[in-house]
Amino acid sequence: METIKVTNLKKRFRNVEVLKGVSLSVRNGEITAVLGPNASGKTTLLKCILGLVIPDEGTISVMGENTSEGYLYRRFIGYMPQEPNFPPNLTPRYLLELVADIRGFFPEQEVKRLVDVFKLGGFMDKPIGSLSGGTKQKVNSLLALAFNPEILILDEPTIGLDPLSSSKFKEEVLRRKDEGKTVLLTSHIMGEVEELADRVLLMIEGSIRIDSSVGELKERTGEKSLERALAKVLEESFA
Amino acid sequence: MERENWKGWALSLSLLVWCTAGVSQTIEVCSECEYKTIKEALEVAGGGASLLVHSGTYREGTILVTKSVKLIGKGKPVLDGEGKYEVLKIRANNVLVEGFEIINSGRSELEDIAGIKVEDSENCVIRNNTLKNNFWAIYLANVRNCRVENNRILGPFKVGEAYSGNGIHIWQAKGVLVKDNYITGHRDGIYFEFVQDSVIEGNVSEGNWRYGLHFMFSHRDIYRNNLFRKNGVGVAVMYTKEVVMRNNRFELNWGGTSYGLLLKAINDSLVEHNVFYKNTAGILMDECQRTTIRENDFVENGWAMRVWANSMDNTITRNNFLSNTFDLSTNSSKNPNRIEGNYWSSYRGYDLNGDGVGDIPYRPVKLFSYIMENNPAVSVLIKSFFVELLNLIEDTLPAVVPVSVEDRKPLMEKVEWRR
Amino acid sequence: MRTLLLLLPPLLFILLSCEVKPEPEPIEYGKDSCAFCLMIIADAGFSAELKTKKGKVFKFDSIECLAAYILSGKVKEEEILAMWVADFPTKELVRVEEVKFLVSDKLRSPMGLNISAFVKEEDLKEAHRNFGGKILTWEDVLKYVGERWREKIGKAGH
Amino acid sequence: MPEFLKLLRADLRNLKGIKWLWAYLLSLAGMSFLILYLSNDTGKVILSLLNITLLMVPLVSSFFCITYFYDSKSFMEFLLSQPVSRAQVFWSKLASLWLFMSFLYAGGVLIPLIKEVLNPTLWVLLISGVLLSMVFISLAVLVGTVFDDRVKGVSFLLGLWLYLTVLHDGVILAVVYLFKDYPLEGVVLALALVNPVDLARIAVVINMDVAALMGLSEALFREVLGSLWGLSLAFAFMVLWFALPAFLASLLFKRKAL
Repeated sequence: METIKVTNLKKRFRNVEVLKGVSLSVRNGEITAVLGPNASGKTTLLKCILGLVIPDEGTISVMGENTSEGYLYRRFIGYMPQEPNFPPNLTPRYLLELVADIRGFFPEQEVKRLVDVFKLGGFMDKPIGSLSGGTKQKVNSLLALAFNPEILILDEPTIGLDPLSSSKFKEEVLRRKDEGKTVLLTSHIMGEVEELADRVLLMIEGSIRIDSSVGELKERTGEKSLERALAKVLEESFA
Repeated sequence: MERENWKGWALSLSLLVWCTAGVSQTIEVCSECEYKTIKEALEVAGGGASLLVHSGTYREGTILVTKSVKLIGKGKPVLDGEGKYEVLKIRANNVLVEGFEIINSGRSELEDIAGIKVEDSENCVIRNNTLKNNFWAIYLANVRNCRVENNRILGPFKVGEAYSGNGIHIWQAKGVLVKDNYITGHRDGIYFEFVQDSVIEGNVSEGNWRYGLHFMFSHRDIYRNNLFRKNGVGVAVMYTKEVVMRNNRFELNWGGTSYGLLLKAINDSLVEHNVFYKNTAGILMDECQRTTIRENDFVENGWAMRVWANSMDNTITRNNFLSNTFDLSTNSSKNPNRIEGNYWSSYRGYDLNGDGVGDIPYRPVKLFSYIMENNPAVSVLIKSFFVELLNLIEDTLPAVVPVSVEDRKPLMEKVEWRR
Repeated sequence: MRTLLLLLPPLLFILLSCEVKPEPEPIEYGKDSCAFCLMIIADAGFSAELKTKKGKVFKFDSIECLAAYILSGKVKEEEILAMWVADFPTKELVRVEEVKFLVSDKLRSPMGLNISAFVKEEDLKEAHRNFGGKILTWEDVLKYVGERWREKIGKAGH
Repeated sequence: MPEFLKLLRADLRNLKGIKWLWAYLLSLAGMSFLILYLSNDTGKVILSLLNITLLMVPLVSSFFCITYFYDSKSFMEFLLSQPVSRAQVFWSKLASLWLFMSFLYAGGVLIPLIKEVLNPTLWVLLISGVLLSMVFISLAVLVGTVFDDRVKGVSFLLGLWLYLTVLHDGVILAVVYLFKDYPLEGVVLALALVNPVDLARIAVVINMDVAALMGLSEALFREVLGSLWGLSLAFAFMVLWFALPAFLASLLFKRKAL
C-alpha cells in the first residue's frame, strides 16, 4: 500500500525552482532514503510532506488524506528534525506530555522502554537548555518514535548521536520497518543508508534522477557498495 | 496711592446725604400694615422717606423707584419677579436698598433685565441683600458714587448665551465701590465697562461661567483683596489704563482656554502682591505697555505667564515662579520687556560671589513653548519623548535656541513680600 | 510598513489641498475666544467669523473686532475666502455682503462700538425705528471702526 | 480550541523561565519605587512613569519578541509536524507573548503603586502601557514573519522603533512648521492617531491636569481630546494597532515556508 504519494510537486522560492515536478510514492514496510547534494531540494520535499512548506503545484497524500485539506494527517507522522531547538526552559517530560496532549494518548510503555534504550532517565526533568547536543538529539528521537507513528520522517537522524545511541536508534528504525511502518529519511552517510534503506531516491536540482531499490541499483551497476553504484549512475547520466 | 483719595470723598458725600435725609418719615410695609405693598408705600412717600418692609413675599411686578427713599428689609422680605419682571428699578438719587431677598427676574434677549437696576443716579447704596436666580443681578448704568456692598448673589447657573447675565454689572460710572460681595452662577461675576475711579474690594467671585471679573475701558480703578476662583475663563482686564491690581488671589481657573488674569491692552498699570495658583496661564499679556508686575507668586500654573511680543516696556520683577509647567512663553524670539530679578524655582544656576543673584542668566522660555505659542496645534506633543529630548538639548546647549529672553539677575532665594 | 510611511506625505498634501468650503464653522459660545480682543465669545447676536483661502478660521465676539482684525493687517485682503456676521434677529452667521449694519447705542455689542447686522430690510427698519442710530454698509463699518479704534488697531498691527 | 490552550500553556511556561524578563519587571518596579520616593505628587509620579513606559515598553517588547520569535522558529516547525494547525501555533505564540509581557508591565508598575490602585489615571496608564506592549509585540512578530533574515528583521524593527518613539513627533513638528498658514488641527490629530506611542501618551495626558495646556484655541482638540470620546478613540486606535499587524502576520504565517 502507498502511504505517501506525491504527484508532480513544484515549488519555487523567489526565482529559484526548488522542486521541478517531483512524483514519488512510498510504500509501507519500506525504508526510503532521499539522497542528493546540498540544495538539491530534498529537505523541501520532506517539508512539503510535513506541511511546513506549501507547494505551488502538485498533490501529496498521506495515508490517503490530501495534505492540503487539513493538518490531522500529521497524526500518522513522527518527525525528527535535523537540529532540534526546543524551548530551553521546558523539560523533555513536559514536551512529551505536550505532544501526548495534542495526539490524545500517552504511550507509557513505549516511553519507558525508549528512555531506557537511550539512557535518558536522568534527564527527563531537566530544562532542555541545560542538556548537551547529543542528549537533545536523543530527546528528539524519543519524541519521534514514542508515539509509534505509521510514518517516520527523519532528517539526518544520526548526525548528533554518539555511536552507541546511533546504533540503538537504527535498531529502533529497523524494528518499525518490521512492524510494517513506513520510513522516509535523508542522510549523507552512505553506510547508514546502505544499512537501513530498501529504496533510494536520488534528487538533483529539484528532480528525481533515480528511484530504485538498493539491490536493483547495485545489480544494474555491478558495484558492491551503494556509494560507488550511485557514483557510476551519475557519471553515466552526465556523460 | 493718591488715587485712593476719591474713596474718602465718596464716603463723606454719602454720609452727608444720609444725615440730611434721615430725619423725615418712616413708612412700614407688611401684610397687616396700612401699606400692604411697596408700590403703595412709594406713592405716598416723600423724598428722604424710609420704607421699612417686613418679612413676607412681595410679588408686585416691577417696582419703580423715582424718589430718594431708603428701602430697608426687616427679616429678609422676598421680592419675587416671577420670571417675568425686572424686580427693582431705581431712577433717583440717594436711594438705599438693604436687607432684601430678590429673586426670579425676567429674562429677555433684547433687554438686560435685572434684579436691581439703577439708572442715571447718584449716591445709591445696595447692601446686605441676597439675589437669587436673576438674569442680571445688580445692574448699574450711568451712575456716580454708588456702593454695592456685602450682597450675596447666586445666579441661575444656566450655561448659555441668553440665560445668564452678569452678577454685578456696572456701565458708565464713576466713584463706585464694590465691596465684600459673593457672586456665583452668572456669566461674569463683576463687569465694569466705562467705569472710572472706582474700587473693587474684598469680593469673592467663583463659579461664574465666563469671567470672575471683566473689566473694559475702565481707567484709574483699583481692585484688591478679591478672590477669583474656578471661573470659566478667569479675570479679563481689557483696554484700560492706570489700573491697580493688588493682593488678589486667582486660582483654579483651569481649562483649555482659561487663564488667571488676561491683560489685554493695559497701559501704565500695576499688578502687585497677587497669588496665581493652578491656572492654565497665570497671566496672559497682550498689547500691554508700561505695566509693572512685581512681587506676585505664580504657583503650579500651566504657564506662569504668557507674554506676547506686542506687549512692550513692561517690567516683570521680584516675582516668585514656583513649580509651573512653563514659566514664561512668548510668540517672538525677542521680547521687548524687562524681565529681571525674579525667583525661578527651576533655575539651576549658582551664586559664587554670594550676592543672592545667580551668576548665569535664566532663560524662562522653552523652545517648545515658543513653538506652541505660534502654532497651538503642536500642543498634542506635550510630554512627548521628542520634546523632552528637545528640552535636554536646550539645557545642555542653550546657544542653539533662538529665543533670547532671559532674566540676567535671577534670584537665588524666594522673594518674601507682605501684603 | 514602509509603504505606509511613504503614503503619509501625499496623504497630508491631499488633506491640505482639499478645497476649502465657503461655509462658516459653528461658533461654540462660551468656549471659543475672539481672534482680535481675546474675549470669550458669549453673545450670538454680534459674533462674526472669517475664513482664509487656506482654510484657517478666525472667530470674533463682535463685528467691530472683525473689522479691526482686517484693518490691523493681520490677514491680507487677498487671503480672505469669506466673512460672516451674525444676523441680529436670527443669530445666524451670514455673508458680510448680504447684510446692512446698524450702529445704535441701544443695541450694545460686547466691545462697545454697538454695531449689529441685519439680513432682512424689514428687520433693519424695525430695529432702526425702535433703537435709532445710523445705517451703514460694510465699507462704512470699516471706516467707522478705523476712526474710533485707531490706537487699538495700530497696536494690534505690531 | 483546546490545542491552542495547550500550546499557550507551554509557551507561557517557557517564558516564565526566562530570567531577564523578570529583570524587566524588576527594573520597572525599581524605577517606580524610585520615582515614588522622589515625589509624593501622584500626578507627577504617573507622568514620570509615562515617560518610562514610552521609552522602555516599545524597546523591550519589540526586541525581546523578535528575538524570541526567531529563536522559536524551529520549535514551531516541530510543533507543526504534529497534528495541530498553523493558526493554533501562531496565535498561541502571539497570545503567550501578549499575556506575559502585559503581565510583566502591569506588575512592574502596579506593585509599587498598589496604594493608588483606585486612581483612574493609573489605570489609564496601565491600559496604555499594556496596549503599547501588545502593539510592539504584534509589530515584532509581523517583522519576524516578513523577514527570514534575522539581521534584516532586527534592523528594520530598530528603524521602526526609532521612528515611532522619536522621529514621528519630529515629523509632526516639521509639518506644523511648514504648513502654519493652514488649519492643522485635523492633520496633527490624524498624524498623532497613526502612531501608537503618541496614542498611549495622549491617552494618559488627557486624563491629567496638563491636558489643559493642549486645548488652547483649538476647537477640534477640545472636542476630540477633552472627553471620554478622546480616550476611547485613542484606545480603539491602539487596539487596531496591535490587531491589524497581528492579523496580517497570521495571514503571512499561514502560507509561509518554514
